[in-house]
Amino acid sequence: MTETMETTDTTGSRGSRLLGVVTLLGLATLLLFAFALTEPDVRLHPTTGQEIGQFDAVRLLYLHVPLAVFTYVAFVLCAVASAGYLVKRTAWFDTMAYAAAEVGTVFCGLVLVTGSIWGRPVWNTWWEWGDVRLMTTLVLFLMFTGYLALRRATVDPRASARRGAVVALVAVLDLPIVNRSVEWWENRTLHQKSTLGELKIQDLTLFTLMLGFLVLGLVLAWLLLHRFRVGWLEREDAGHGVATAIAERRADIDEGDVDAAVGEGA
Amino acid sequence: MSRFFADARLVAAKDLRIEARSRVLLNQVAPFALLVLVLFGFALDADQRTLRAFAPGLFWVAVLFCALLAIQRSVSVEQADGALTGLRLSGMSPAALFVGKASAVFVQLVVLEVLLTAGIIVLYGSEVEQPLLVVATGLLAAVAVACTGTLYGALASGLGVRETLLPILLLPVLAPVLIGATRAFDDALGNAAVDGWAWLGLLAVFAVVATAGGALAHGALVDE
Amino acid sequence: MSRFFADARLVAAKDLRIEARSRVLLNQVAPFALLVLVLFGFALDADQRTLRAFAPGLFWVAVLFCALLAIQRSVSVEQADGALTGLRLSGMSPAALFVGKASAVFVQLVVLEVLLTAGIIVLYGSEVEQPLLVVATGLLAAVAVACTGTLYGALASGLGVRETLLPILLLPVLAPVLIGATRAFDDALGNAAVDGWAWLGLLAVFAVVATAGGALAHGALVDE
Amino acid sequence: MVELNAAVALLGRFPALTGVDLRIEAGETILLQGPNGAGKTTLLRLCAGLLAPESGTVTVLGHDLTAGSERRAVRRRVALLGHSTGLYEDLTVAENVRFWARAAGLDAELSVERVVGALQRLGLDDGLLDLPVHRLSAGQRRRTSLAALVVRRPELWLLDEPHAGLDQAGRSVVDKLIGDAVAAGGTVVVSSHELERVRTLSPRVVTLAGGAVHRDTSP
Amino acid sequence: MVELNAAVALLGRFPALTGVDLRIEAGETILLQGPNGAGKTTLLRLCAGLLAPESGTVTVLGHDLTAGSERRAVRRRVALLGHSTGLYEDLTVAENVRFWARAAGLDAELSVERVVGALQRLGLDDGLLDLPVHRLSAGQRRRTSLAALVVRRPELWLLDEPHAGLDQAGRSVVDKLIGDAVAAGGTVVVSSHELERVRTLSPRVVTLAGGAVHRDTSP
Ligand code: HEM
Ligand SMILES: Nc1ncnc2c1ncn2[C@@H]1O[C@H](COP(=O)(O)OP(=O)(O)OP(=O)(O)O)[C@@H](O)[C@H]1O
Ligand SMILES: Nc1ncnc2c1ncn2[C@@H]1O[C@H](COP(=O)(O)OP(=O)(O)OP(=O)(O)O)[C@@H](O)[C@H]1O
Ligand SMILES: [Mg+2]
Ligand SMILES: [Mg+2]
Repeated sequence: MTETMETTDTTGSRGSRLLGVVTLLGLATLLLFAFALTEPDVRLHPTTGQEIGQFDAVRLLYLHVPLAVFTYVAFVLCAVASAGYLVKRTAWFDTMAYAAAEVGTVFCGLVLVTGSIWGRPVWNTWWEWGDVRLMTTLVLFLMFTGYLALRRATVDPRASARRGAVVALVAVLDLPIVNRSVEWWENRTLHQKSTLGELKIQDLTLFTLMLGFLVLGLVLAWLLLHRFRVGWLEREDAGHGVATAIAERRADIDEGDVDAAVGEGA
Repeated sequence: MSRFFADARLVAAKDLRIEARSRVLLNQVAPFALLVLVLFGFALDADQRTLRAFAPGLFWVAVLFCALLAIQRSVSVEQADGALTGLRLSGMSPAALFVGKASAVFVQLVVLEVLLTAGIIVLYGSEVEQPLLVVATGLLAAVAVACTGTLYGALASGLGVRETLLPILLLPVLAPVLIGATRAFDDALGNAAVDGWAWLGLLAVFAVVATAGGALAHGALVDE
Repeated sequence: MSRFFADARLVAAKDLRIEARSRVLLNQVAPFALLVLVLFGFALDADQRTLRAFAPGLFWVAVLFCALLAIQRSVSVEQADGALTGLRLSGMSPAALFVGKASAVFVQLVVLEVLLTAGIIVLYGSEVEQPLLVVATGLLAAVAVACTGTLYGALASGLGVRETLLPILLLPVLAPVLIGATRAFDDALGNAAVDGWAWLGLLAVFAVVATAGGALAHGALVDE
Repeated sequence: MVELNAAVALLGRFPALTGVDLRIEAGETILLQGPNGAGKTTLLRLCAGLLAPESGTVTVLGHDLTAGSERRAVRRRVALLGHSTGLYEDLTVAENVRFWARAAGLDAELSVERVVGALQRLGLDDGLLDLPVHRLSAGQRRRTSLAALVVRRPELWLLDEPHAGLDQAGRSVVDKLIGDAVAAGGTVVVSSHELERVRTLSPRVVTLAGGAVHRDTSP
Repeated sequence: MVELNAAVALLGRFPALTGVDLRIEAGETILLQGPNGAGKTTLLRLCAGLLAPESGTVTVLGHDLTAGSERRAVRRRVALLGHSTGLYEDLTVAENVRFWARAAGLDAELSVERVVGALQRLGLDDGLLDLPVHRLSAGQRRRTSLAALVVRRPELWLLDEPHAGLDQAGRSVVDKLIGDAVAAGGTVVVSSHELERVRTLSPRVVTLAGGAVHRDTSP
């Protein structure tokens, strides 16, 4: 009994603790590179000679872009797991879908926040209406907020899983639109097109960006792992709870009470 | 197959009959729709020209809000006294049930759209330049909203918090319909030089996906 | 008198506790509020400047729609299982009941307004130039909406069609609040050269009348 | 205590009571029976001051219920158990009963004591107290609803099918409640379809039919 | 016909059934009793295919209800009378019964005939047929709800407190319905708190307690 208590006390294991340490160290390194070691974006205007560019704002690149990419990863994972649930109806898929949706929503929220903060100096506005990528990203965020609200509002775990899966499969249809929007609506967006392929950025910038991908990937994995375990333990706990509850319920039966309740034996 | 359509018709007829009895659409949703138009007028405090420029968007926002009411009602009719359990026990296919409920909502939405069109013509001074585009947009958007709404109504049904949960689930999904239909109306009302028929294509795709997907997914929800 | 306030507090505490249990405000009405702002953005398809100009009006339309949800919920809590009959039999004064229910709605509205203010700052690029005016307008309008809404909620309660009836009863009555609060925000957000404080006066009068009138009339409705 | 003369009550336009003549003395227990739709529920609601009589006179606890203010006054002195249970789904059993105790004007201490007593009497044991009402079975809800009445200690009890949905133990509890209410000087009107059960409670059975008193076995 | 082995069913996370073992033969009538909250309603819903068993096996009319598709298949072959009546408030009594007949797949002519028969059997006379359901009394609603079941002529009847709210005439009608159903080869499970009444229907009484079969007076 005490042993199970110990293992259910924490969502970590030696491996995940190691992962956690690496992730935290990675985050610190990333922040160091992003906010201290890399240069701000300053160029001289070819004719006037004024200083132009994004200055320090460009440092958000190292967070914003990896966050966006891993939002995709999380939501795709959620959709795949949801589909898996609808086919197989096993708890594993459902727990994974819920975990991925929650972590993905946090990431998506951070994309919006970093994007807004970046947009303020660069586009001179927090938010740009009519920018298709921004709007589709926001819709994505809202749909998964709805997903989470639905899951929290449903007590019956089966109904919650089933309904959530349907919502996730609908919501994920927005992903390709977010990704392709800058191409489809070229003239309707301030937002950067996909430029990562044709990188002509200086070495340190490139390195930091790659570091960003690595580190945020670790963050995603770490969060997912823990969120999944929390979900799993909750479920197991509920399972144990059911076993205990069944035992309690059956032990609670009192012959005399039952007879009184059905009007016998008196 | 004929059982399928018979069942769908049965359900749609039942919902429309309840509608006709309680007069909710006529006495309440319709005035609400007009009210929303008037409120926008107040809120924007704008001259006719501005209102006219924004008429397509306001029109479709008003349609969405009214659609929310119609769908809430469509769900609560089944929920109020546990009729949904009866339907689940009736052996009716969930797809037929879906088509039936969605059709009834569709009919109501079309009525509302006609009314709101009259509303923006009178209140905002809009002019219909391409009637065909207006009709096509109205019909396709109504299909899209009715099907998506019925599916999401089933998602939110049985939860104590349905009234508030449904809007936040449904509205983001309907954003493409709002945008597509607004652009199409922009063209049809001569407000902006966009290609309304192209946007109509988007609506058509959405409507088809919503109908097919809804009929399939409804089973997973209603029939547990 | 002390019984009066004790009863009002009892009712308000009960409603807020139900709120805290079901998390409807946090998980659903609040996202809905933001959604409404986003939908307007889509529908007006406007640049930041236009949206900023219309921000006050859109803000208050959004508040009204959210208020509708909050009031629906406040009514349906009493209706769901006939608790209202219990309250009528409890000997509690209808005015105390009114104050209690309206206070709970008021608290929720204030939370929503804070959220929506953040929303228009981020999404529409509004800037708060006169914080005091914003706060005063927000509070007075919340009182006005909560009181009028609670009264009209009682009017519509017990009718099968409440969900759809309430909006059309309530929204026209709240038109002055919408206009007054919009003008006051126009001033407070630096959008237009109007005298916001004068409009605040209108709101104050409305709020006082709604509170007093509501407390009086509620008896006639609830207590039949 | 309760006196109706040619009392007519409308539901919408339907005359659910078509002229009821009835006199109930203080401390009496009367049983109300009659076919479905006879008007039992309507009669109880009328006596509780929830409906206005269309014509005739209705006097309850000295209040003449033709006047709105008198109907309001009488309400706090009666307790009505109706077909619906009047509970808040998201609050727990204990919270519900506590709320209704406080709403009836009991002060905090008194209500705690009475609430505990009422919950015990209705056999709502500790395991149930912290469950939200939406997780109760039909009979458990009904018991909670009865507990919320018991805390009020009213002068006139109007019970509409109080045994419905309860198990045998619950039924005995209700019978005992009624006995205690009468012992404490209360007056009780019980409507029921289960006459075998209820007839032990009192010799006086009033049969309604078509919205009027059809037979009255006054002692 | 119906066979449950160690069947567990959850409501949310609460084990409403904690391991039910029960076997019912075709043509049998069994009476289900037990304290409030024992799990009677849950057992009936489980047998109707409305709930998935958490563990154990449930076989009804040859369908193994652990599979979703089988649950779907069994539903159309059973009839369940629940605590709520499942009627549309704004439709009339006749319209409601007609709708449920058609929804069960009866064609137009057949359903007319059966609807008329069912309404008559339940004692819903002409005056009531065109009333919208929201204007009915509690017992009248219940009768309408029963009429909507009767038209289906199911193989398995699951009746949750069918006598509740009915007057004496209504109770006899229900008893007769059950008798007729059995005579026509149906199987009937009746939950009830009114044993004196119900015991004449069948010698087999199953007592539930704590979500399991506590006693079974199999003949
Ligand atoms: C709230 C505002 C913003 C949102 C919601 C947002 C959203 C996104 C998303 C979803 C992606 C991933 C696109 C993909 O790879 O498919 C992305 C990538 C990117 N964003 Fe943003 N963004 C915002 C603001 C900004 C701003 C202000 C800038 C800089 C001026 C910016 C620069 C970039 C860049 C450079 C990429 C990588 C593009 C690529 O090569 O794929 N974003 N953003
Ligand atoms: N809202 C209503 N509008 C019109 N008529 C109604 C309404 N509610 C009930 N009635 C009618 O009033 C009559 C009396 O109803 P009431 O509920 O008092 O009967 P009851 O004796 O309590 O019956 P039951 O034993 O079925 O509960 C019934 O015939 C019914 O049809
Ligand atoms: N939605 C729910 N969530 C969790 N537990 C529930 C829920 N509904 C009922 N329960 C619990 O399940 C148990 C069985 O309920 P059920 O309705 O089957 O009882 P019952 O035997 O029909 O009782 P009654 O005679 O009161 O109708 C009860 O103890 C109840 O507290
Ligand atoms: Mg009655
Ligand atoms: Mg039950």
